[in-house]
Amino acid sequence: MSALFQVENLSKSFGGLAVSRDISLSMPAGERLALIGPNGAGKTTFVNLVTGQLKPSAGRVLLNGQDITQLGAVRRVRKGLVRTFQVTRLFSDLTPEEHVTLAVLQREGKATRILSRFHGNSHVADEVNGILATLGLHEVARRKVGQIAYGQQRLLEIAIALALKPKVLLLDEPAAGVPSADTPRIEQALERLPPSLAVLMIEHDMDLVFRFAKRVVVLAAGEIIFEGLPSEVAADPRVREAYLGNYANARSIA
Amino acid sequence: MHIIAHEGTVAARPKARSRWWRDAAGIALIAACGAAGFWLFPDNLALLTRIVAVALLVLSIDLIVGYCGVATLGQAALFGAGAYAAGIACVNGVTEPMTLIAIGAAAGAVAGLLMGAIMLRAHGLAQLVLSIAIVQLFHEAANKASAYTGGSDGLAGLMVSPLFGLFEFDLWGRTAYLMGLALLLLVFIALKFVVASPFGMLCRGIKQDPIRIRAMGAFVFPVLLKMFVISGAVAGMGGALAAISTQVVGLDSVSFELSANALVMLVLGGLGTLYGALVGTVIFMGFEHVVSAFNPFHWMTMVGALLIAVVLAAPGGLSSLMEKVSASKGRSS
Amino acid sequence: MTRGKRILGAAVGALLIGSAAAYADTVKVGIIGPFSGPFALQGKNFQAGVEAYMALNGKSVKGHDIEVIYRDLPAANPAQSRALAQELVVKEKVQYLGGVYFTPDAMAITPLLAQANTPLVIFNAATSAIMNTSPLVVRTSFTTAQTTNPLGKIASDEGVKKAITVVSDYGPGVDAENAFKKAFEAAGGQVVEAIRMPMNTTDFSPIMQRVRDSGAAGVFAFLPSGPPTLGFVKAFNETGLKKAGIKFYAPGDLTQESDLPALGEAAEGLKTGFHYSVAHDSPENKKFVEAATKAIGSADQLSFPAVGAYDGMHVIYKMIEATDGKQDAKKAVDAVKGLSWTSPRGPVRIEPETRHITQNIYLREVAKGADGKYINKEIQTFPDQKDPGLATQ
Amino acid sequence: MASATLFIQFRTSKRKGSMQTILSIAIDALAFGMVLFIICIGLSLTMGLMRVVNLAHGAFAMIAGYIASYAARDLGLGYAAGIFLAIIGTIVISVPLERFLYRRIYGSPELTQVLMTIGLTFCVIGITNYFFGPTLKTIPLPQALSQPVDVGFRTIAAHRLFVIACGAVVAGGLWYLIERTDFGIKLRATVDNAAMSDALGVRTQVVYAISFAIAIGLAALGGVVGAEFLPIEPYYALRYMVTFLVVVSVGGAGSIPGALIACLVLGLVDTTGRYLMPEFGNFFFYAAVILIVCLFPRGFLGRAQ
Repeated sequence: MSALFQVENLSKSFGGLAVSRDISLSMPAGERLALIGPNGAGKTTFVNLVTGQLKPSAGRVLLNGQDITQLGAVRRVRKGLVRTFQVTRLFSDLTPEEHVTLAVLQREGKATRILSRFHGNSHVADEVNGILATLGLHEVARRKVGQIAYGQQRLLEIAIALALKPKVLLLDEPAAGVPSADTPRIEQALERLPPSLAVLMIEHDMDLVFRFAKRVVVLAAGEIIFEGLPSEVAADPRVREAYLGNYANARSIA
Repeated sequence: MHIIAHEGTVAARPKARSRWWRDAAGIALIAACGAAGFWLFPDNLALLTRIVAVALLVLSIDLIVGYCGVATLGQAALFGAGAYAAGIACVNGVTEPMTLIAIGAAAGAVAGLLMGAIMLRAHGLAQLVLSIAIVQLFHEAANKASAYTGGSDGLAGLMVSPLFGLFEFDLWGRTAYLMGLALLLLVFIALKFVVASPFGMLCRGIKQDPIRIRAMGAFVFPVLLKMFVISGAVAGMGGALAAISTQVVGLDSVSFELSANALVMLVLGGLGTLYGALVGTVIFMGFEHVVSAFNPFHWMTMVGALLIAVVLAAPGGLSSLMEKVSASKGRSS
Repeated sequence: MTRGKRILGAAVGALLIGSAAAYADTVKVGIIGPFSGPFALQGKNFQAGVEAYMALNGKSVKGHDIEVIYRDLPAANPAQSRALAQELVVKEKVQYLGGVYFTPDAMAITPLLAQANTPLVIFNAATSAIMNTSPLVVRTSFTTAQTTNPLGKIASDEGVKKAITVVSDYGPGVDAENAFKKAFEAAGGQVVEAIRMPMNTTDFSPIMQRVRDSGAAGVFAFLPSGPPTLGFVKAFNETGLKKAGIKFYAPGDLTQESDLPALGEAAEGLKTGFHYSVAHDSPENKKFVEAATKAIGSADQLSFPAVGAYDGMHVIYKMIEATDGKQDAKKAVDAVKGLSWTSPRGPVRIEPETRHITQNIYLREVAKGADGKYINKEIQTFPDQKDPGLATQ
Repeated sequence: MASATLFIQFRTSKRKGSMQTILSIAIDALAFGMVLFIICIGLSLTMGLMRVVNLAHGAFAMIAGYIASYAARDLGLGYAAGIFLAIIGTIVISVPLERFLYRRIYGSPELTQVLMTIGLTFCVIGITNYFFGPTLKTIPLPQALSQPVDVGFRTIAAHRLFVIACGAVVAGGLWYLIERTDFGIKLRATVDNAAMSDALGVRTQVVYAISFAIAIGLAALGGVVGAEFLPIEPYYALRYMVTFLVVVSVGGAGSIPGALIACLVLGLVDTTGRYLMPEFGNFFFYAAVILIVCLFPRGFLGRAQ
C-alpha cells in the first residue's frame, strides 16, 4: 500500500440521522485532492471526523498505515495530520511571527518550556522567517494579527500548519472570505506547498479547485457521489443533480 | 529569502532588547516604590507587609485568570494552604523563615495541583462555581481540623526565628516587610520569565482559543495544570509570608471573601500584565485603609463607589487607563 | 489623610481647650472593633460603651486628656488585626489598646504587647486561652464557659435528665458544648446527643427534627449573635418543640437585646444565662443605659458589647490614673489586678491571677417589659462567677 | 433524588423507622428550595438571557426586605401591602441603576461586570447600614401565616406553605410569560440574536429593561417572602451571594426548570445533610455541587454558550 492517508468506510450518525455514510478515500504522498459538495453535504462533519473532533460511528482513519481512529485531535496533529480552519482561528493580539514561532516550538516539543525565552530565540528564528517569507508574510511579521488583511490571515493559517511539518494537510476552504483580488496570493501559496505533502482541500471556489487539484471528490448527503479528474466533474449527471437539483438547464456549476 | 531572514533577525534584536529594558525598568520601579514605602511610612509596615502578601495572592490569580482565562473565586484555598502549612510547621519546630516560605510554596503548589485537576473539568460559570465550592471545602476542613489549625480561634503561637539568625520579626515589622518585598520582587522577576517563556505564550494562546492550540498539537490540560501549580506556589508563598509576619493563621486566609476581594483587586488593576495585579492591590488596600481610618463606620460605600467609577472610566482596569494615557497619541490607528 | 486628620484634630483640640490647657498631654487609646460589615452592630456597641463612659466620667484623668482612635476590623482577620494594632502603637502612639471582638484577632495582637509596652483591654473576644498568651491582657467581657456554666445546674434543677446540645460549629460553640456537658453531667444529667451546625446554616428545621428524634427533655443551644439566631428561635417554635414542652437553655448571645425586637413573641419565655441584661435593675445601669442609648442613637441597638466596652474604659481610666499618663504597661496592668467596682451589670472584680473579670451570671427569661418591649428579665443570680475555662488550666 | 430518599429511609429506619421523618424533611427542603428559587430565578434570567453577572441581585432582595419591613411594621400597612410596595419600590430604585450603570456593562467581559456589581453591592450595604442601622429587620406576618398548621404527620408553619405556593406560582407564571406571550417571543429572539431582532423591529433596549425589571421584581418578592429564612440585615447582600450564584450555575443560567430542579435538589441535599450529619452539612452541600457541576458542566438544563 503506497497510500499515506486512508479513510475506510467512515460513517457517523447523530441519533438516527446519518450525516456521513461509508466514506472511503485514499491519498498517496504528494497528492492534491479537492473535496467539494453542496451546502449540507457533510463536509464539516467529515473534517471533524478526520481530525478527531468527532468520533466516527463506524470506519477507520489510517495514517502511514497506522490506525489513528482512536486517537484524539492533538495526537493526530503530532502524527502529522494537520488542518487549517475555515474561519481563521488566530490570536488577535499576537503577531504572525509569534504564531509561527509557537507552532515551531510546539513541533520541537519546546513549547511547554518555562526556563527559556519565547522571543529572541535565534535557533527557531531562521525557520520562522523562512516560512513567513515563503508565504509572503514577512512584511507584516511584526504586526498584530488583528491589524493585518484577511487574506494575510488566511495565509498565516497555512503558515502555522506548515510550521508543524505535516505529512497530510487539510485545508478547510483556504480562500473563504478572501477578496477576489487577493485570491491569487493564496493560489500562489498553495502552489508552493512542499511537493511531498498530501493535501486535501475542501473548497467552494471552483476556479481554485480546478487549478489546484489533480483529483476531485464530490460529497452529497453524506456520501461520495463522484471521484475523478477535475475535468470530468462538471459533466457528471449525479454531481449536476446534487448541485443543481431541478435546474438541470443550468450550464455550469461554478 | 536569505536577505529577508537576515533583516528579520536584525530587526528582532532591538525589539527583544526594548522589551527587556521595559521589564527591567518596571522591576526597578517596583523596588523603588517598595523602598519608598519603607522610608515614607515607617509606622505602617505591618499594613505594607499585608499588602505584599496579598499582592502575591493577586499575582497568582493573574497567572490563572489573566494568562489562562480560567476564572476563579477560590484562590484563597491556595493562599490558605501555604499559610496553614507554614503555620503548622512553625508550631512544630520549623522556625527558619526561608524554610517556612518554601514549605508554604510547596503546600500551595500541591493545593494548586488538586484545585486545577478539579476545576479544569469545567468551563465558564461552572468553573467559577467549582472554585467557590473548593475554597468552601478547604475552609470547612480547616475549621474541622481544629486540633491542627486552631479552628476558628486561629493557629496562634508562631515563634519565627530571626531571619538569617540576625533580624528579628518585631513590632515595627521591618524585617517582615523587607523580606516580603524581596520575596515579591524575586517572584515578580521569576513570573516575568515564566510569562515570557514559550510556556507563557502557550497559555496566552489557550486563553484566546484552546481549539487552535490543540490544532497545533499541544495538549491544553497539562499546560493549564502546570500553571495552576505555579500559581499555587506563588499564592502559598503569600500565605506563608502572612503567617510569618502575623504569627497567627486565621480561617479568613482560606475564605471566599479573601478570594473575591483578591479577584476584585486584580480586575481593578487590569488582567494579564502582572503590573496590574500590583497596582490593583496597592490601590484597593491603600484606599480601603485610608477611608476606613477616615470613617470606620461607613467606608464601604466609598470603596463601592471607587469600583463603579473604575468600571465606568476604565473598563480594562487601572493599568489599561495608564497605558491609554501614555499612548494616547499613537492610538489613532 | 490620617496625618492631615490628626493635625486638624490637634488644632481643633487646642482651640477648644485654650492656651492654658494646651500644655496638658494627651493619652491615646486605640479601639479595634467591627465597625462595618456583618458585625457592625457589635462595633457600634463598643463605641457606645466608650462614649457613654467618657460622657459620664469626663474626658480626662488627672489632667491627662484622653483621645480615642477607632479602627475598623470588619471580620476575623488576624493579619489585618496585627497591622491595625501595629499602626496604632507605632504611628498613632497609643498607650492603650482596647476592643477586639474575635479571638484570632486578639491572638494576633498579644505577641506585640510586651515590645509595644502597651496593655490590651479586651471588650469582647471570649475564648479563655487568650489570657495565657500575654501578661499584659485584661478582659472585661466574659467567656463562653463562664456564661454557660450555671445553665447545667439550672437544667438539672428544673428536672431535665436528658439533654441535647446544639451549637454552631466553631471555637466558642465547641467551648459552650463542653462547658454545658461538664456542668450538666456534674449535676447528674446526661447529654444524649451533641450536634454541631455549620456556621452558615439558615434553615434550622432539620436540626429541630433531630432534637425531637433524640427524645431529650431539654436543649442547650449556642449561636453567635446575629441573623441566624432569628431562624433558630423561629424554627424551635414552628416545629412545635416549644409547645411540646422541651426546655430551652442558651447563653445570652442568642437573645441579644438588639435581636429581641426581631425575635419578638417567638423568643418569649426563652431562658438564657449571661453576664449582662440591659434591663438590669440598678442605678448604675440606669445611668449607663441612658448615656449609651444617647451615644448609639437608638435604644433597640444597645446590648452586651457596650457594657464590656464601658467597663473596659473604666479599667483603662484606672490604668491611666495609676501610671499618671506615662507609658508603663506592666505598672498599668498591675494597678488593676484585684480592682473591684460596681459595673452596670453588677459587682465585678478583675481576678489578679487571670486578669479576667469575675462577675455575676444571671439566669434571664425573655418577657415583656413595662413599655411592651421584650427584655431579658433577670430571674436568678449566680454571684461571683470566675471563668471555669481558666480555672481548670 | 430517588436514591437520596432511599438513603434517608435507610438511615432513619435505624433511628426511628417512620415515614414521618422523611415527609417532614421533604417538606422543609421544599420550602427552603422554593425560597432559593424565587430569589435566584431573577438572577438566572439576567445571567442566562441578558448575560449580566449581577452580583448585586441579593442587594435588591435586601432593599425589598427593608421596604416591606418599613411598610408592614413601621407604617402598619400589613403583609400584602408590604410585598406589593416592596416589589414596586425596588423596581423603581432599579430603573435609574439599569439606565445609568447596567446599560454600560451589557456585553462587557464578565469580570468587569463582577467588579461593577460588587461595587454596587458595597454601596448598597454601606447606605443601608447608614440609614437603617445594623439590626435585623422583621416583616411581621399576618395572623393566618404565623400559625402552625397541622398537616397530619407534623405541624408546619403556614408561612412555609405560603412560600411553597409562591414558588409554584412564580415558576408557572414565568413559564407562561416566556413560552406563551408576545413578550416572551421577543425576549427569546433578542437573546438568540440581538442584532437580528433589532433589525426585525424588536426594541431590544426596551426588552432588556423590562426583563431587568422582572428579574428585580422577583428578587424583591423572594427577599420579602424569604425573610423568615434569610433575615433582612445590611450584610444580606454579601452573605448569600455565594449561595445564589451556586444555585444559578447548578441549574444552568437562563433555564427556569433548571433553576427549579437545582433549588429543589440543593435544598434537599442541604436539608437532609443537615439532618443526617449536621456537623458535615457544608461538606455535603459543596461536595454535591462539585459532583453536579462535573456531571453537568452547563448546569442541569443550561443553554449552550
